[in-house]
Order: sequence, then structure tokens, then C-alpha cells
Amino acid sequence: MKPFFFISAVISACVSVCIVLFMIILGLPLFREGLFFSMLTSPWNPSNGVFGLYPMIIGTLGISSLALVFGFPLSLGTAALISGLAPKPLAAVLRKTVQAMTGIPTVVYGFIGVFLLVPLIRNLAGEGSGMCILSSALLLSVLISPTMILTFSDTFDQVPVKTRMAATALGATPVQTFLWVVLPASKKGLVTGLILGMGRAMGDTLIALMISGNAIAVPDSLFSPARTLTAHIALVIASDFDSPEFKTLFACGLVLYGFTALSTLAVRAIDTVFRSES
Amino acid sequence: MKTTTLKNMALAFILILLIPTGLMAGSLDSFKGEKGSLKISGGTAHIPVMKDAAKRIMAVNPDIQISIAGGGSGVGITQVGEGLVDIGNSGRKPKDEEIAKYGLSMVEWAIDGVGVAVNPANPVGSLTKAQITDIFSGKITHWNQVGGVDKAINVYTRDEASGTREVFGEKALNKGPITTKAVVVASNGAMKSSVATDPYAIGYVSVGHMDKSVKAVSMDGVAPTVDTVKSRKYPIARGLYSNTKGTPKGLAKKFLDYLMSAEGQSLAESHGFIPVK
Amino acid sequence: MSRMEKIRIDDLSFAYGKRTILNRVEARFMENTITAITGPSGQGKSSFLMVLNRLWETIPGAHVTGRVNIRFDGEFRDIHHRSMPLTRLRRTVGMVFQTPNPLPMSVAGNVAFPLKLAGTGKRKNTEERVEKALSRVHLWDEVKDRLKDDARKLSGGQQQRLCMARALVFEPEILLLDEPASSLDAKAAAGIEDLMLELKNTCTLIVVSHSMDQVRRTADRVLTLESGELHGCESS
Amino acid sequence: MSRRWIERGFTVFAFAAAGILMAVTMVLTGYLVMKGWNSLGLELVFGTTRPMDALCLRRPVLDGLFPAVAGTFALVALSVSIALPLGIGTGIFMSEFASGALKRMFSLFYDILAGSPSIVVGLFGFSISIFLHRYVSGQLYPCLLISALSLAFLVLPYLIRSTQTALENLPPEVRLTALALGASPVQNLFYVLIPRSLPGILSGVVLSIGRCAEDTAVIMLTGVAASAGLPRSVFGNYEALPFHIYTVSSQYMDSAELATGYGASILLFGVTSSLFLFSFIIKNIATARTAVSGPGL
Repeated sequence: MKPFFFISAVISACVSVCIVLFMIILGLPLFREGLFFSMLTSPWNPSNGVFGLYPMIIGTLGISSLALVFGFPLSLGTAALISGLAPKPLAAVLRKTVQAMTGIPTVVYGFIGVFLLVPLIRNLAGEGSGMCILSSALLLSVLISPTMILTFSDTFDQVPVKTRMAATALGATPVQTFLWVVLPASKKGLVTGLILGMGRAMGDTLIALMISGNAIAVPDSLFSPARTLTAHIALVIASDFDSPEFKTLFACGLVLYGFTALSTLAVRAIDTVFRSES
Repeated sequence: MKTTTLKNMALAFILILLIPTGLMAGSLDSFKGEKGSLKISGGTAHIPVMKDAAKRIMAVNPDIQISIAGGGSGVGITQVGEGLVDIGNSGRKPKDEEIAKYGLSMVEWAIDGVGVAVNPANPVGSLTKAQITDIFSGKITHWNQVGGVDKAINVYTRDEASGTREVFGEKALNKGPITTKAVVVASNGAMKSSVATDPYAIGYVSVGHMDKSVKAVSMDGVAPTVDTVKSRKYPIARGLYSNTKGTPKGLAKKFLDYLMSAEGQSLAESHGFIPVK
Repeated sequence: MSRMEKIRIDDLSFAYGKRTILNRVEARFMENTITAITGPSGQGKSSFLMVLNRLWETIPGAHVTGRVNIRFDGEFRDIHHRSMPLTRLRRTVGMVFQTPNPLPMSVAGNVAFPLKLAGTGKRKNTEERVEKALSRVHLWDEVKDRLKDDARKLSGGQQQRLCMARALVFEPEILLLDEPASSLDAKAAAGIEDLMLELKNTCTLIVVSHSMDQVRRTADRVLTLESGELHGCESS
Repeated sequence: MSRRWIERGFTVFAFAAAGILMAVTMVLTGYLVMKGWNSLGLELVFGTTRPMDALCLRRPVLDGLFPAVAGTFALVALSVSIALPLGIGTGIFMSEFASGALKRMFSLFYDILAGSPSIVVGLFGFSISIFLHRYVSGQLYPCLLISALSLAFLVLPYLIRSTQTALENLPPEVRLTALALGASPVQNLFYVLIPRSLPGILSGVVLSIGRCAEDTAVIMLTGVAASAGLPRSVFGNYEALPFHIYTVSSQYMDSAELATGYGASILLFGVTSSLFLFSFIIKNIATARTAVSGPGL
């Protein structure tokens, strides 16, 4: 039996390696021509033969960091309620709701966004189409919150009962126990949750594709439309197999893959650092 | 102007009801006894006609599976060229080098126009060609510069694979640039629904897709309608092509024959396109 | 010696889910005495202690009826009454657990934690009180150079004395000890016993203990908790 | 005291945060339900075709969601059956046999796979199909099989991780009992360890089903079509619910078509949310079973 398990493990590992290899091999012509790095800093203008990804990189980073700015406080507060601040029944209801929220398909968020959020933002801004960085960041923050909340509250729950009990016996209220005992002991989980949330936001395609407007200009305000790397792949995929546009897709893929691999490594590094500390 | 959507729907509905009873003889008969799948992709202006044709064929003969995807004209041409689909649609004539490279054979089954569209709430209903060029290039930024309200213009455009974009860019904008701040949408359908919901939008859309939800803008005094395109008064017109690699064979041939049949042509007409026969 | 009553317990029942742990218990505890509570394990001795500082409220499924009165400033007050501030109760009734449970912070931070909660004290004042509390448990000399270290790095005996210091920093009038020496070696345990005898001068102590030797050496009175009932007998 | 204010402020903040999040969720789902409620019904799925005729494939459904529902169903079934043996096998290997540098390396690979955006996995599936089309057979192109494979890659890490964690969290006594009675390691695995960790493994499976059903980015690159009828073969195109929602959102022709978008959203939302919740419930049962119970304080 052992060989079977070993072979499955090798195949699974190969899948992961193959994805990078494919991307590198198919993007290789760009490296060979030394185009890859100049692509990272130039605009997208196919009609003039310029196939840069700079606007998409800025779009991806802008939208996902903004989503984090909205999502982090929401998640921290909700997770605090779930793990100690709220009365038990309320905490249970909150936890179930958040768990069910992880199941809302991103395309459904996008669908609702198109018909509810976009007109709202358009009226609010008084200009622009409503398809913009702000709309997609707001929606993304709701998408990534459950991931962060569950990570946070798992970490909070790891603080042993006897530690919480010690604080309570000394007269600490639930909020005091949370702020002065649980929170300081959960730094690792907070950072991990943040990175996971960022990864989820950067990796999402549908919300950006459906409501960020996909313009190829570098966004200059919250109400500017922008295109993310993921949406760019979805929009251009359909094109020519031999064209330079098509090759840049793999550069796009590599950049995205690089971002996510980096965050995975970061999470693991944090894990090791904190483990050696305690 | 085209007939109302409601009438079309009623017509389509009646036709679908009639098909299984066998009253609908004629060109659909050729699909009897056929089996297999037919893959179609590309131009998004074509999709409503393709969908209707596929529905009728599949209703007569459930053994045939016809799949329809969008992507844009560029996609249609390359995908059929690479052999990924059986029929690749394009809203422009394939370029000579594309025809040579892939050995394409094409069928032009309808004529369509590309018109500028704004939201029905927009008072602006007529623009000059120069104004249109300046709006899309980003030189004119507010509606009050062209007689509208004091609001910024939201420009909508299509991605680079779009045949509609290519035709519009060539014949309306004289190959002038389109502002990079324009919102990019992926199909004619998406262009129509975006302009229909955004009161300050401007976009360009296949004349066949125009309906009451958007307002067609006259260019130099000529409104983009089926009649003006037909009479060549409205200059931005293009053929709707369905391309195959080599001469069409089997199901693909029967499908294209169906499009060119009287029934296929009336289908095109009912969707607001100008039949070629 | 005329000692006064400190705690009065009347008709106290404690249920955990459907299981009754204390059944209509009556008890009195005198000031400046050590009362030992013994009995088979799993009979609810820890639960009994948790009633006295209302820590039972944090246990899901726990249910308490009856009256617990504690004398504050010469006046008996029902600790479960709405007018009883929980923080004041828990500051007055200190508790040390079976296994040492230092908070995940520095040695000084642990002792100063109750002061931080109360929001009282200037920095200077805090340092003084930390030193005083640590001195009372004879830990000051051992840790005065390691105040900034993580408390979890101390030895088991040191940790338990740290927990006592932490409970003493607000000078509680009652101290609840749940088998305070059970996880310690003989020498450390002896240190804890000496400490208990010293604390008797300022506190009312209630100690859950399994060790008959320890009980004999320290307790003024021994109560046995069995089948939900508390049986008493005066000793020495 | 400023600390007092921090404490008070934080309580207010936490309730506000949860309140906002819940309110937003209520508004989003409420809006969806309100707009789509009327379109729900057998007609949404089967159109004008009689349900029995459609289910027995006697007559095609031309104006309902049936082809999309069937496509999503086929996709989920196919990709989970590809990913299941691979994921569980890998999970067992990682927990029972792997150690040292090999284990660390493999788990790094799986973590990176878990973090890969679905569009990147889709791009991978797409490039594979182009590769196969060019160099293996002209009959191969983006299709149901390629989508299912790519989705299988996407959910593989969930299956691996849930299997591995479920096995590793078993208490040591459970591991040793059967061995002490003379069971071989493989017998121990199949008679004791796997049955005992089944809830944990199952929760991973349910989660994977949910992910497969909701993912749009992968399939839009690997063979889904706006209109394709029922899936006939794994080498053909197909329709899927999430892609239908995406297309309707951008290019609905009329309000009737838009209504099917709302209907499809409610359908998909209902299915995936219950799957995810179900997965968490199974997981809770699993942890409750392994945890020490009773009032031990």
C-alpha cells in the first residue's frame, strides 16, 4: 500500500511544480528577450507593441491592500466577539454565520455588486461609472473577512482556558482579558490571517473582473477603474496563441504565482520564528 | 428601428413550439440523422443569432450538441485557425494574413452597423464625428462640452480582441486612440447593459444589439439604424462572418447552409441584422 | 481568641448540566483561619472554590442556587446580588490554581496585571507593590534580576509562588488555594505551606488538599466534600 | 484613565465591526433573495420542458438552467473523483509515512499549490490543453475533462490537508491499541486510523465539492461555454452555473434573462453555503470526538 500513497504524494507535488514550470517555459521567450523586467514597469498598449503589466500590478496591489484596510478591522472585531467578548449564544450565531459566509461564491458577490454596489458608488461619487477600485475593494473585504475571522478566532481560542481563567480570577472583564492577555499572545495568528486575506484578495478574479472596470490606465483615485492581473488573464486569455499578448499572460501568471508563493513562504517563516521564540 | 424585443420573443417561442410537431419543415431537415458536436466561438455580436439557430437545431435533433462561446472576433479567428473550434465568428473580415496563415474560408451571412450609444436619460442624441473622436480619445471629458449636463463622461470600450472595436476604431475614430481610462467590457451584450445602467456612459455597440434600453446617437446627423446601414447612409458598417478552417465540412457546413437559408436569414433579420440574401 | 465570621454559605447547590455537585450545602468560615477541604477527586472541590469568587459563571452549563455572603467592611453582602461589583469581589477573593498558570507576559507584568486591570497606580507605585508582593512569597530575591523575563521560563515552584504574589498584590481578604502544592516537589511544597501560615495573619484561607500531611500541618479545620455534601470537623 | 477608554472603545468597536459585517451580509443576501425569489421554481431549471422529460433526457431544455445545473454537477463529480484518491492518498502518506526533509519539501509544495490563485490554475489547465492539442491530438481542446482536472488540482491541497490533520490529531492511544493486538501497520490504518479520522477527511471532501461548484475563474479558461446544452462527453464543452451568472451579469438581453441570473445565484449560493456549513459541522463533530469531554478543570 505504501507505494500507492507515495506515488499520490509525488503526483500532487508534481502538479505544484508543473504549474510554475509551465509558466516559466511558456514565458521563457520574454526572459530570453529580456522583456520580463521591463514589462513590470511599462504600460499596456498592444496597438503600439507595448505589453507592460505595470497598471495591472498597481491595480492588484491597490485593490487588495484597500480590501485589507476595510477587512482587517471588521475581521478583528468580529473575531473578538466570537472568541470571548460576546455572550455564548451570540458568539455561536456569529460563528455559524461567518462559516456560511465562506461559502458565498465569489461570482455571486460580483453579481450582486454589479446591480447593487456599482450604482450606489456611482451616485455617491457623483462621477465615474461606479466600476472602480473602491467598489471592488469594498466587496473583496466582505469576501476575505470570513477567512481572516476564522484564522483570528482559531488563534484566539488557542490561548489556554487556564490562562483566561487566571485573568478572570484576578478580576479581569472579558474585554480586559481579550485586550491584555489574548490579543498580545496572538500576534502570529494576526499576521498569518492578514497574509491569508491578502492572498485571497490578490487571487480573486471574478469580483475584479466584474466590477473594477478593467481600464488599462494606472488608477489615480479611489473612483478610478482599474484592471487586476487576474482580470487581465481572464480578458486576454481569449486572444492569439502566438501573439505577444498571449505570452504576457504567462508573465502575469508568474507575477501572481510569485506574490502567492511569497506569502506562503512568509506564513511559514512566521511559524518558525514564533515557534522558536516560545 | 428594429421590431420590439417582445415580438421577437413571441416569434421565437412560437417557432420553438412548432418545431417538435414537425410542421417546421425545410432547411432544418438536413440535420436529421446527424450526430456529434459543433463548437462555435468568437464574435459577440453573432451570439444571439447563433444561440437561436442552435436551439432550433438541437430541438429537432437532440443528438447534436452545439456549444457557443464568446471571446471576440480575434479569438474566433485564431481559435478556428488553431482547430480549437469548428466555426470562428468575426465581426470584421479576417485579415489577408490571417486567411493565408490558417487557410480560412469565410461566410458572410449578415451586415451589421456599429453605433454610438448613450443612456436613454442623456439629452445628447447627436454628435459629430470629430466630437466622437475627441470623446473616445479623452479630449472631451464632460457632457456639457457637447450640449449635455455638467457631468464627466464615462467612456466604455471593448478589449483588443473585439471586431466591433476594430471596425469602430477604423471607421469612426480614424484609428485614433481610445483613452486608457475607459472601462473595458467583454462583449456587445455587456456594452449594451453597461450603457443602459450608467446615465453618463458612452459606448459603441452592434446596431443589431441596440434596443430601447440604450439611446442610439446620430453621427453627423445620421442615426445608426437597420435602414441607414442598409442604405449605406450610415458609414460604420461591417459584415458578420463565420469562418472555418478550409472549406466547411459536415455539421459546420450544414450549420452555415442553415444560416444562409431563408429561415437563417430571417433569423438574422429578426435580431436586427441585415440579411445578405 | 474572638474570631469573626467571614463567609456564610446557606443552602448552596451547584449543578453541572444534570449532575449535582453540591447539594444544599451550609458552611461558615472564620477570619484568619485555614480551612482544608478534602475528599475523593471529581467530587467538586474546585467547583466549590469557584463559587466563592463567581468564577463558575465562566463555565458553560454550570448552575448555582443558594446564598453566599461575605463580610466586606463589617457588613455581610450576598456575592450573587446585583449590587455586588464583580471586580471588587474578585479583588477581595484571590485564587491560586492547581497548576501554575502564569499569563503569557513578563514576571513583573504578571504581578502588575491586576493593577493594570484596575487602572490604578503610577509607575513608581506599581514597582513598589510588585516588589512587596514578590517579597511576601519569598520570590523577590530569586527573580529581581529577571523581572523582564517571560514568566513561563521560571521553575514550577517559582511559577506557583508568582501566581500567589499575583493574587496577593491587591491584598485580598480571602485566598482560595486549589491544591497549590500538588504539582511541586517536596521542598517547594514546604515553602508554600510556610507561606500559607504567614498569610493566615491577614487572610481567610480555604485550601483544597489531598495531602493529609499538609492538612495536618496547616489547617485549623478540615471539611470533607463527598456526594455533594460538606462534612465538617474541627481539628487542632 | 486612558486604558479604561481603550477597553470601552474596543467593545464598541467590536460590536460595530460585527454589526457592519452582518448588516452587509444581510443586505447582500436579502437583495439577492428579494430580486430572485419570484424566479425560483421548477420553471427556472426546466423552462417549458416537463421536468421528467428533461431528467430522462427525452427532450432538451432550451430555456432553463438545466444544462448549467447538469454541467456543474458533472464537473463536480468528475473533479472530486479525480482529486479524492490522490488527495487522500497524499494525506495518508504525509501523516503516516513521510518524515524529515521530504515531508517539509512536500508540504511546502502543497502549501504553495493551496495559495495559487484559481485563475493561475486555470491558465495552467488552458496551456496544457493547447499543448495536447498541438502535440498529441487535434481532437483535444479545452473541455469538461480539462476543467475537471484543473479543478481537481485546485482542491487537492484541501483534501491533503484535511486528511493529514485528521490523522495526525488522533490521540496516541488510538494508534497503539491495534498495533499492540498484533495488527500490521496497514491493517491499523484501514481498520482503526482511517475510520477514526473519517469526519475530518469528510469535511475536507465536502469543502472541495463546494469549491468545485463555485469556482468560475478556472472553468472560464478551460472549456465552459455560454451555451452548450447538456454535457455529452468529457471531451466536449459544457455550461455551468457560476459561468451562467457571470455572463448574465454583463450581457443579459432582457429582464427575463436577468431573472435567471438572480435565480442561478440563489441556487448556487444555497448549495455552496450549505456545503460549507455542513463541512464545518462535520469538523466540529470530529474535534468534539477527539477532545477530552467533561468538566475537567
